[in-house]
Amino acid sequence: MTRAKSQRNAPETRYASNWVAAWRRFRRSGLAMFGLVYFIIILFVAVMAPVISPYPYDRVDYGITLQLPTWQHLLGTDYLGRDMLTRLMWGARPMLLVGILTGAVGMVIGVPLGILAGYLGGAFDWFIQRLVDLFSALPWYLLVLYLVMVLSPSVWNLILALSVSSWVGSCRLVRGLTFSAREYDFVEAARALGIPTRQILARHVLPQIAPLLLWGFATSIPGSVFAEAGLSFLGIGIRPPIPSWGQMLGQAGQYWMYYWHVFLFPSLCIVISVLAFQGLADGLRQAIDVNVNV
Amino acid sequence: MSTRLVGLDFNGDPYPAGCESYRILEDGLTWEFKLRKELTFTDGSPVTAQDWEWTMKRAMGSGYDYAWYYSDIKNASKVSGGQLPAEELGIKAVDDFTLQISTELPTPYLPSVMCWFLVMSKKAYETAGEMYELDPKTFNGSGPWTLVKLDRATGCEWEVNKKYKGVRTVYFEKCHEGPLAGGLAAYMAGETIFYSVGAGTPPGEQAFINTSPILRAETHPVAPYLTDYFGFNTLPGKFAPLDNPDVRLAMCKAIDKATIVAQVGKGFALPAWGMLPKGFPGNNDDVLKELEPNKFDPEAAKQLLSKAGYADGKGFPEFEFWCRGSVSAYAEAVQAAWKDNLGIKVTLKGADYSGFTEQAFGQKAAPIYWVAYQLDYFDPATFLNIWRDGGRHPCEMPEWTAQYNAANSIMDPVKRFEAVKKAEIALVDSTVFFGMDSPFSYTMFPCNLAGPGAMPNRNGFSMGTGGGSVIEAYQHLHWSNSICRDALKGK
Amino acid sequence: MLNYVLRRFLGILIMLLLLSFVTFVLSRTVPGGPFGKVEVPMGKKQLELFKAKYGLDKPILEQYVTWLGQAVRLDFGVPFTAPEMTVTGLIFKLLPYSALLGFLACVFSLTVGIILGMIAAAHQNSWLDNAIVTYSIVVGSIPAFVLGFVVVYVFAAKLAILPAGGWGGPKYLVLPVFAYGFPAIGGVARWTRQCMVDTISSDYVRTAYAKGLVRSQVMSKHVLRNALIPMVTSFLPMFPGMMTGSMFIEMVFGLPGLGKQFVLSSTNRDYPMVLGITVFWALLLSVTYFITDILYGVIDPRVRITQKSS
Amino acid sequence: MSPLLQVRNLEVAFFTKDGVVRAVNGISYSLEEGDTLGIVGESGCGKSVSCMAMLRLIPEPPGRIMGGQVLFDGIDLVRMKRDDLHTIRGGKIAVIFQDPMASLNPVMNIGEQVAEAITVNLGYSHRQALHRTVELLTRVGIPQAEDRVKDYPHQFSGGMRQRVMIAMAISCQPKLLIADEPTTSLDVTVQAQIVDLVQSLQRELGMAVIWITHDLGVIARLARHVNVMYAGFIIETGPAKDIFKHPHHPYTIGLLGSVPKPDVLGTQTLVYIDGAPPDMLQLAEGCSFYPRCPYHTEQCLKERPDLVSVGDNHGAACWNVAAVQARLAAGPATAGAASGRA
Repeated sequence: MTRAKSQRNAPETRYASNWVAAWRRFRRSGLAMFGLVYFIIILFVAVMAPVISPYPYDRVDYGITLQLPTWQHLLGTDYLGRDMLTRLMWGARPMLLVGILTGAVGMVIGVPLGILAGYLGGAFDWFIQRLVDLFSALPWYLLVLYLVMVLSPSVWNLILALSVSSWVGSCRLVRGLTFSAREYDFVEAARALGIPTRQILARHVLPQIAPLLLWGFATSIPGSVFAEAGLSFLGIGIRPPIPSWGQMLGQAGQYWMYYWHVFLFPSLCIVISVLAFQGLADGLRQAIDVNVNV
Repeated sequence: MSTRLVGLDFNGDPYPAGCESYRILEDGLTWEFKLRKELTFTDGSPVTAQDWEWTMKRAMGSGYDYAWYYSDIKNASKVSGGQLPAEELGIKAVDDFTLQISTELPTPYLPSVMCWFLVMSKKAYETAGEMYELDPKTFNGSGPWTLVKLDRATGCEWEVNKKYKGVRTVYFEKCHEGPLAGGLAAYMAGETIFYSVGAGTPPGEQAFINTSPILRAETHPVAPYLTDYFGFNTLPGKFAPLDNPDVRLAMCKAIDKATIVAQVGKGFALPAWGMLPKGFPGNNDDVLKELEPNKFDPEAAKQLLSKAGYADGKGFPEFEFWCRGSVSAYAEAVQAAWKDNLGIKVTLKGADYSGFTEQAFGQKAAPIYWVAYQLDYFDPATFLNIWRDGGRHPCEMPEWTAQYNAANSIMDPVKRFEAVKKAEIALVDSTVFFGMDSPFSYTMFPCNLAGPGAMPNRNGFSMGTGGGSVIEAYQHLHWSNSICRDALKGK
Repeated sequence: MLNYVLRRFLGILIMLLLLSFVTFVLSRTVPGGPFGKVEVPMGKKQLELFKAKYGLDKPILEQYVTWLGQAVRLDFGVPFTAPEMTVTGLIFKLLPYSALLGFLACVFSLTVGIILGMIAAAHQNSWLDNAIVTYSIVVGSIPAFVLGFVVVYVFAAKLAILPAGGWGGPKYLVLPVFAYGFPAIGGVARWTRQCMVDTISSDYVRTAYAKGLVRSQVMSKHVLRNALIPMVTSFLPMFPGMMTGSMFIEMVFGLPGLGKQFVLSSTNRDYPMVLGITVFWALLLSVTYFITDILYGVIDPRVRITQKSS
Repeated sequence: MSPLLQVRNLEVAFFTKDGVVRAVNGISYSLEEGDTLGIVGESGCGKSVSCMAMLRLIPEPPGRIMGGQVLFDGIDLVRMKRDDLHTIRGGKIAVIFQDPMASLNPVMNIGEQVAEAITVNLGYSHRQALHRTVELLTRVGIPQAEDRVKDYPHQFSGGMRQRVMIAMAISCQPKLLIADEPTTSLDVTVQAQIVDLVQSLQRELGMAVIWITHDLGVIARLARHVNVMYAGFIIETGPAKDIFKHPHHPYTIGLLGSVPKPDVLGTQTLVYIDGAPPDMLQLAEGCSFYPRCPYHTEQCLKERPDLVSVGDNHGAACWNVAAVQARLAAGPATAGAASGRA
């Protein structure tokens, strides 16, 4: 069949659907792909940690404390002789848990408030603004001290402590988006047709800003990973013997000058994870940008 | 900045500092201090017995957070407890230069206790108010230094008080207190005069110091005078089964103290078999070492636990293991030992200093707690007094307190030490606490630094060069012309 | 315009009120008290005397009302740990140290960041552009305390050319400023690049070229002036954010400053100090956001009109 | 006297991530002083890019001039370095853009923006330039010009802004004005005013004007000569009268056929050219219009047609010009590529 034929009836198939086009744009950024692949790997490692880790994470072996990487212990051992590789694998769990759940809790609280504030405006918006200012000015260190001293130390309390400030971010983002979404013609049209506000918000405004919420959620993850590492570093985060990267880093504080492995591997994990999530977020933003030219 | 009633010399023995001499009266309860007549405040007024008496009485009567330390003085706990007015306190100025302090029980170590008793100027307090010591204009101290500048950001500055006629010889003109750069590099560059090498110093740096002859020569051992330990809350019924001695004994025997201290302390800590660190007066390690709680025997521990009804840790409640400050590596090691040897699970909880003191000690809310105690004077009483009933620990041991008070008030030193050693044995056997380690370290100071503070004392420790929180550290030192440091700079 | 300003200040006042109440209650309910940092807890009677002296024995609400009464007259009381000074006195004593550190760090990260951003924008889609963008993402993902350790290890310990901490001449500031400013460079560079790229590809820049302007004239009079608006609105709040002190940097390098003072006050339960610093930080931040909005109006005429009407 | 502007085989391409877009594939035309040339074609056929490329106003990465010459007053603009073109832009060749809303600097008042062109090209002092600006603004029909000088672009309507653009363009009496679809984003009534304004200014200043548009009505009224472009090629060129009366290239026929005639409105179904615009990434070897051309033959597929003369200064790039004319003579209804659909 000559080229002419193929060219004649080829035009229709090339306009791919929205999501495939978004995927093609997402794929174009190398960092985004790295982020996606890394996320899948880390998720697998976190879930399968008990199975694939060479040693139990809390097995203490005094014979080999602070040993540099060897064949039995690929990444060496820490100051109590526990295997670093195992602890890093287990450390992925709190990182993911805190990273994702803090963002999720933040969204669950922040999104509805943000939409209502953005859409209704007036007194309600003014009140939400004051609430947002209040929460973002709260003394973070005192708050964490309080939560740790009063509540028993656990991952869930850590998430609670972090989401106190994370909802502010998503609320601000959503409020901004709703402000611009409110001006769109189809929203005005819906209002003109007398559709109740609740329905407009749910069926018109939310789907319109949903893609960008996804991006906002992805960008909040690096922030939460940092915070978890910071808290554990200050000694008020995840409780031993459950390992977390920030906690391992904190304890490495005394030995890092000469036992580089105790310091290097956890910080490497944190840096790579944050890099991956930021890449993921940027990729999402690129993919979404064309659909919703906000 | 101010003068102590009694000083401690570099061997840890008390010597008359603020006073000329002191003696015990016949009743065995009252001590008489003859004060130095020539001692004056910065404003030239003499330091009188009334000043000493007023200082103690004012303190004990008005929200003083160290009131417990002077509980040996007659009526001290009643005055600080508010049952008696300050007047009733066992301290009296007989005349301008004679001070009498009477105690509840015969207290042979009272002079050592008085090394923390610093005099304040009654006149300055009444004229310039409570904060007279914080302002250079109204500062009126009785020590060799006067305050020149107090700057909350960059530290404060002191100058030698020309009119000081006290016992302490001072070689420095000025002294600036403030944040300084740390690190071996700063020490070698001469920016800092002291550098301490301890458990935290990485082996690489230690190797570096050992290889350089000059640095090795400048390294001096510092006496271990602090004991890390964890204790159980044995109040009946509060945290059952911790009030059951068998359970506590099982938990003690499940811990291999020697190995843990060797590994975690990395050669900078000695196992603490009791409360008194090695080399401290009254230390009784050889006997305490053989006591049941200190003997590591996991099998016997398992049997004891199952005898108490918790075979393999089944049914044993999960207690919180509080640590003062951040979670310590020793606590993690103990947690691992209990899990491996007894199947008991504990969760570690780091609580900041002030919160820990109030909740763990004040409200006795901590089932198991990890804490340390540092000496205040060189006498066994400093470590053992805190175990008496009514102290900070969440436990009541009336019989032990009676036995200890009896032992502690024997005036004859030899007999007293024998009785106190028995009391410490009883304390360890009671498994109310489990001594873990006494960390010690080395302090480094340039070899051209000399003076009594730099010479090793009879136990071989140089007490005046850092770490001597009790003794007037950093004094009694002066530069001597020695060329050893130039070689270092040249290297 | 006045109505907009009034509404904004009312908002700030109410926020400060809410914030002070929450912090007040929070600091009182954290276990442990100003008397707590001792080996043995104080006896009951001594405790009562201590609390009475500092007015801590009254119910929380009453204490708050008395505190507020004084605070309104800008008297924030006396810090427990520095009784010879007032809270405001101590804050303003420590502020210059934090401000200097924060200011230098800000200047450092902004200059480097903006230069990188401009280079990336000028050579858009070139290898240089990608290198700078990837570098800034990587820099952004290094936590501050990790960087602090590495910087101290390399410069102070290994090369021993810079002091690891303490406060003295200018060379004491080099490492802290670097550790404090470095992470922010990534964000600054990426945002500058974004603003510049959006402006360069806009139609009015094409018109400027079409008018016969030379590249440098176009860059300075048209590109920069338009790119400045989004840059200023996001970079200006950086200054108060960083100049009010950083806990990590001041602790790691042992520098005096508000950040470290806040941590110490919290652990010492120095209530007046904790409240003073928190309110001070909140006030400073909200005033700066307000100034940024006003500045936004000055730079961008479109906003200025809407502000007059709203 | 040599023509004011001579374009010879101009080629422009864009190197994007998805491949090389060949926007302009060797076009040639010339323009006399004071003359008016119309360039017409679907969007994406390269009509704007060709003019913008002449003044190097396209972003250099990814865009690039692949070849050809552009002689203006004897100077070859392609040879010049991009940064030296500022001597030509504004002073000798001026441009009006399509979207007035975005073409003015939002943070600079319009007086300053117009005066800037004058000071840069004619070296006036700022005060003189402002004075000249007020004159210009009045000339282009902006009321109370003295007061409006300090206003900002967002305080003007679309039409008014386009007038400001025109004032800016003519401020230095350029020899050539390129109007890149200036009326497309304006409503009809304002369009007519803008067209009249440009026409009167052209006569007054003796400027040559290149009208780029897809609005055949504007071309019919203004242009003396017309180039019809498709997929980066000039497929038909000639005097406006001839093009409108005797279109030879099937695309031009289709184009003219799809213009609704007022007199037969309502009786005829609207006609349109079948198929989709060409994919600029894959340039066809033969004639790019092949897929949509009812007269295509085997030859059209393999060889690309050159411009064939079909009349006085009137050429069309098509192999079967004669066959097309024959079909046309037979009957208008079936002529051209336009095929009506029920």
